[in-house]
Amino acid sequence: MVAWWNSLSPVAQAWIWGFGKATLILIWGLLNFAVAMMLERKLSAWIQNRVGPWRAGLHGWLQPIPDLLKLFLKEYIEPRNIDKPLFVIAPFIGFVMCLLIWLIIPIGPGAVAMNLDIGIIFIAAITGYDVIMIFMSGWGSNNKYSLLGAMRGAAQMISYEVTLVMSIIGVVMMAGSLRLSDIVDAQAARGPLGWYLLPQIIGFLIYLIASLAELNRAPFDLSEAESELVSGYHTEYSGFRWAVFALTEYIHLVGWSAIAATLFLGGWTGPTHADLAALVGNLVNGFGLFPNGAGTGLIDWANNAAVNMGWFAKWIWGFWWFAFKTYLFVFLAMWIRWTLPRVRIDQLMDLGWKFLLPVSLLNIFLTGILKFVATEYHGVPVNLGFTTLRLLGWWTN
Amino acid sequence: MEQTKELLVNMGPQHPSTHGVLRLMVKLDGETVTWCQPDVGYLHRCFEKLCESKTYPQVIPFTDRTDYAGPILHEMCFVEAAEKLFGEAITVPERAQYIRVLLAELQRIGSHLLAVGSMAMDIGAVTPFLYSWRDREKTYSLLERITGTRMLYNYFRIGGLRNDLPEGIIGSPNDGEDKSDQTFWGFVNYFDNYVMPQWDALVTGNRIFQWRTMGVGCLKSEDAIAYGASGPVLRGSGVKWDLRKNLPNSIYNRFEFDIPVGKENGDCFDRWLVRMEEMRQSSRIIKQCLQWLAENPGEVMGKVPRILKPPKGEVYHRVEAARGEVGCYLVSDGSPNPYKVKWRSPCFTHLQLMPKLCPGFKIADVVAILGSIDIVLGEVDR
Amino acid sequence: MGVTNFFGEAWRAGKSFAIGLNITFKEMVFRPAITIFYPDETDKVPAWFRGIPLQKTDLLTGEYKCTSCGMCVEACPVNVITLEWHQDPTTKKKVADRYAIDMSRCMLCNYCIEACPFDSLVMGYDYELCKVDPENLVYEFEDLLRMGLKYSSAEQAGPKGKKNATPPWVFHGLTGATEEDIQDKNGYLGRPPLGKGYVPELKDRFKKPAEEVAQTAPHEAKTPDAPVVTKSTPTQTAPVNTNPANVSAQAGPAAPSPAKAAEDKTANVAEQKPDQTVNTEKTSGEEAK
Amino acid sequence: MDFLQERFPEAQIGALVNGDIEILVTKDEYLNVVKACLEAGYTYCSVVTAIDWKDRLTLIASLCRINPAEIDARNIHVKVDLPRTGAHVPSIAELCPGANFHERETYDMYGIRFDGHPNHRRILLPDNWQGGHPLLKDFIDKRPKRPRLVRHRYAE
Repeated sequence: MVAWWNSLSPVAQAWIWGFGKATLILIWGLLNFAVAMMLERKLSAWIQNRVGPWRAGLHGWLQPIPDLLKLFLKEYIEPRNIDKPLFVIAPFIGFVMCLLIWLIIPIGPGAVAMNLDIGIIFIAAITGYDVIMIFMSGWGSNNKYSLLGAMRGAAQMISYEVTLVMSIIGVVMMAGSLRLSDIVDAQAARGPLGWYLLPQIIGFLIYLIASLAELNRAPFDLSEAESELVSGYHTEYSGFRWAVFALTEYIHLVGWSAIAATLFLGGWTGPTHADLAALVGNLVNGFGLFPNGAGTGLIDWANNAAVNMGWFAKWIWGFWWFAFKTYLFVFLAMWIRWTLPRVRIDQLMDLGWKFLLPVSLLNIFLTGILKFVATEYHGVPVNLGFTTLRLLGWWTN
Repeated sequence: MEQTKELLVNMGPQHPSTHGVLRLMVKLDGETVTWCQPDVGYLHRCFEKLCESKTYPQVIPFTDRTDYAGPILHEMCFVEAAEKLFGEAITVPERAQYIRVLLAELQRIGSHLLAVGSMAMDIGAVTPFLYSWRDREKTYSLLERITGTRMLYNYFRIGGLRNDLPEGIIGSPNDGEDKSDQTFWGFVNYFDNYVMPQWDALVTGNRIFQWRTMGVGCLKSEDAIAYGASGPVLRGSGVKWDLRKNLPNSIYNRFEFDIPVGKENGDCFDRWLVRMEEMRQSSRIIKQCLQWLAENPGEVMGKVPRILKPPKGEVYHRVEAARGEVGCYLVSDGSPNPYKVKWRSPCFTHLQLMPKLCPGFKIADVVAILGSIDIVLGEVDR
Repeated sequence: MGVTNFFGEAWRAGKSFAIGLNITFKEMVFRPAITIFYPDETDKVPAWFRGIPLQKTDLLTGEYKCTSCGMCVEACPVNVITLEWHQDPTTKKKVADRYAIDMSRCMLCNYCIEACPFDSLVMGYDYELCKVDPENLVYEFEDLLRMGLKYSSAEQAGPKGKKNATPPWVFHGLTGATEEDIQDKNGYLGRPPLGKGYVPELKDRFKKPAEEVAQTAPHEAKTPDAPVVTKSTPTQTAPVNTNPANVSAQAGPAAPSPAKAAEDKTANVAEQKPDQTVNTEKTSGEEAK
Repeated sequence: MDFLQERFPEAQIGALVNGDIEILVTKDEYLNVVKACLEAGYTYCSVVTAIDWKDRLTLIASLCRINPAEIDARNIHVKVDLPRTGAHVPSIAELCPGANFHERETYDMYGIRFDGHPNHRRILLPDNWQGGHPLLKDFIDKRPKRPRLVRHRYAE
């Protein structure tokens, strides 16, 4: 196998490898769609004292399969006087773009499809295509509601992209790299308290708000506000074209959550079974108060395991922590969606330009100042202010 | 030459938040509404003509179908108007009056829950809407136990009520949430201790909700009076006017309750707060009714002739329904059929406010305003 | 939103969102779902529930209570009750040719039940009244009787046949009739109406011996042949009931054969004649008050 | 009511069964009476409707005074007798915007025209309705009736 692989030309290797990765990403995206959609429906049901889908599979958890089948079989309804090329292409542009996000996200140690050194810029770049998707579908539908939704969507996404990138810059400054795997490594070196969640709490909150707006999710789902514009930019879509919009929405949601987990929660890093065993050993030992054979043995075993851990176990743990953190954010987004009302378009713009953008700029300044302080006065005797900094993870040693 | 044109959008008749088949023609300059005109009549079934060919009792089920979200109050209006026509000939037993008030106030709670829930959903919060339906179902369960139907009761009769309250529906004052769909006390306690605090924290206190409703759809009090607004819309504009106090029908003058009012230039949030407070006051009236009813058993149907033939005369009877002043102009020519029935519906009158309230606000505010004046299309179109 | 208000507003908003999120989280975790799995389980209806109006049978005599007086037709606000009758030439009493309720228009207002002076109508508990074919929403007398068997009782009318002391809308309780009893096994659907002597086919447990009938109803002015009526009519109508003629495709297996049906009808009428007179004498006693 | 009695001595003033005041005026005085009521504080228009007495129409404009201190507040019903066909009266929708829809409905149902109404169209019935004015007593509904349901099996 290895010999066969090595016998191939580098071009063929790149093609096969790329094709394999693309397939994996597609499958992973669809899987995420199914899970996220079910989670949304079940979470909304639980919040609203309902049970949600109940018939397909155990307690209805296989509902996405009949749903997708149904949407495949449904009729494509096309209104008269639509701009057909735009109308047909629009959903698929978004679908491709939401899958592209997964290219650069490290889902395990070294497990990243394309380790781009401009990772975050790449994300910001492909997000721009979502605006195009929304505007194409809204304009192509020949519907006033769609047009209004498209206008809103374009305005909203363009303004929040700025804020989004600004909120990430703090993280970039701290990690010193745009590459996502570098950011994860930097966080791994700092330990859980040093994950950028706490040092960059302002940036994190702004990222949270701005990514909700970027994803068109409540309370910022203005471009598909179902109580004002019937369904916004995808009012006229039906059948599988509509399903592609739904796919886009949920894959996007998971993608942005994955970015959030990578940037602020340390990505795939997290305690492994060795760390857990060491913790149990320490507990048995009473943290050195009454050392005994069992505890020490466990700690020894843990140290051994940590050193000898194979790449597969590392990947499993990395993937588990990555998925866990990602879905933490997915849960948060859904929880917010089913709690808060929708804002109005002028309030959305006010919030974006007049509040979030200044605060994110302030965050950049603050980060710069603190970083300067932390490097300049390195090794100065500790006083109260520096203790706070250290607690917040600014001071790594 | 290029020029900008206003966008004419037809909201409705099939639109998610027009509460039925209302058509709102809206002209938009960008997102801002410059002109708004409602178009009604999609649900028109000529209720008033129909009543002229029915006998007096036969009209009562049709009055249910006007405001299907608060039918008891409309039954009350018609039944009391007919009793007014009879004058001294028909006396309603006291217990029947108390049960009428009890059901009317329960219905007001249910109707207001629908109103606030759908307004929250218009503003984009779906979960409060489902909570409102969860709690409203409990009022329906209670009414179903009394009247036999969940929605269109046909329970009031000219001269009394069809039947007395069933056994054990009043409950004891200690009943909690587990009995909230079985006993009145259970419901009232659940409502006061759980539902209202939840609404206050989840929606009323929410800043996004306040941003969306404060300063939106402002209505001056003199405008409210001139435009014929009534009910929570009028009180939301700061006019302390409630027909239960100012023209007490039934036995409303025996109860202690307050009339909540909004500020002078009332916005959607004021109307919201008025509805919230009115629900609390309704629960207060229900408690007073329950105390009286538990102690005083008796007849619920007065003596009425078999064929109801009121003497010649005209009457205009007004009742404070959930959505405002319901009026019934009833003309009798001495025959068993009413000569004329005119149904003055509050929602129909409130729709006149839409061209006044909407211009200058965003299209998203149109649905908020519509939610805050709380229309039921069955009543608008009759 | 001035600068002074800048962070204050953010703080207030954040606080209110946290409160809201707390509430939804508590609802999600601590409160069970209130869903009723509808087709599998149905919500319980209260005792006075108003479903479809049905005709009751007096289980003591086994005869239906309706006298085709027409009060329900007058009371109905939406004219859904069809009552066609003719006068019996010998007894001068009304005999129903057809009694049907068009459930596509009925608004379940309960007025027919209140108007009925003989306590013959009852509001059943059935509320799933959808039919694929709207024609099937017309419930003929036999359907109403069949479905009303569940709500019929073995109580007698009061002295002189006046209506019961309990108001008609007070529910009399379910009998032991099961779903099996009220099924349309005999093909009543679409059958021409039967005369006053008609007795639905009762299960044995609803029947009472003739002596018991005489004992429990001493006040009723019965002719000596009254027990004969009760006993003979089931045997008489039995061939009619089991006859599959005129049975719909939905209700029974056989295709309609008009000739047979006509023959059957004439035979039925001819046979019923003598009994009918006896029977109407009894009802005349009731109506005389 | 005193102020009406003083200003319009010819008008017939009576009371409804429940104590509301009714005042029957001529068509020419209608607007003046309404203005007098508005000046006296009766600015709230409850309802505008009409009654078809088979020989004449009676237009009713029902006005009310919103005074929070007042208990047992009574309406004033201003009534005008009008011919059954071609009736027209001045509109009060400009004075009292709350009468706007009610006047449109009265036109819709009884065919009374309101001169000077800002938006004089049908309201409940379709704009292209040709069938007449439904609440007139001699109105005949020419639309096809819904047939009664009959079971065909039964007919066999």
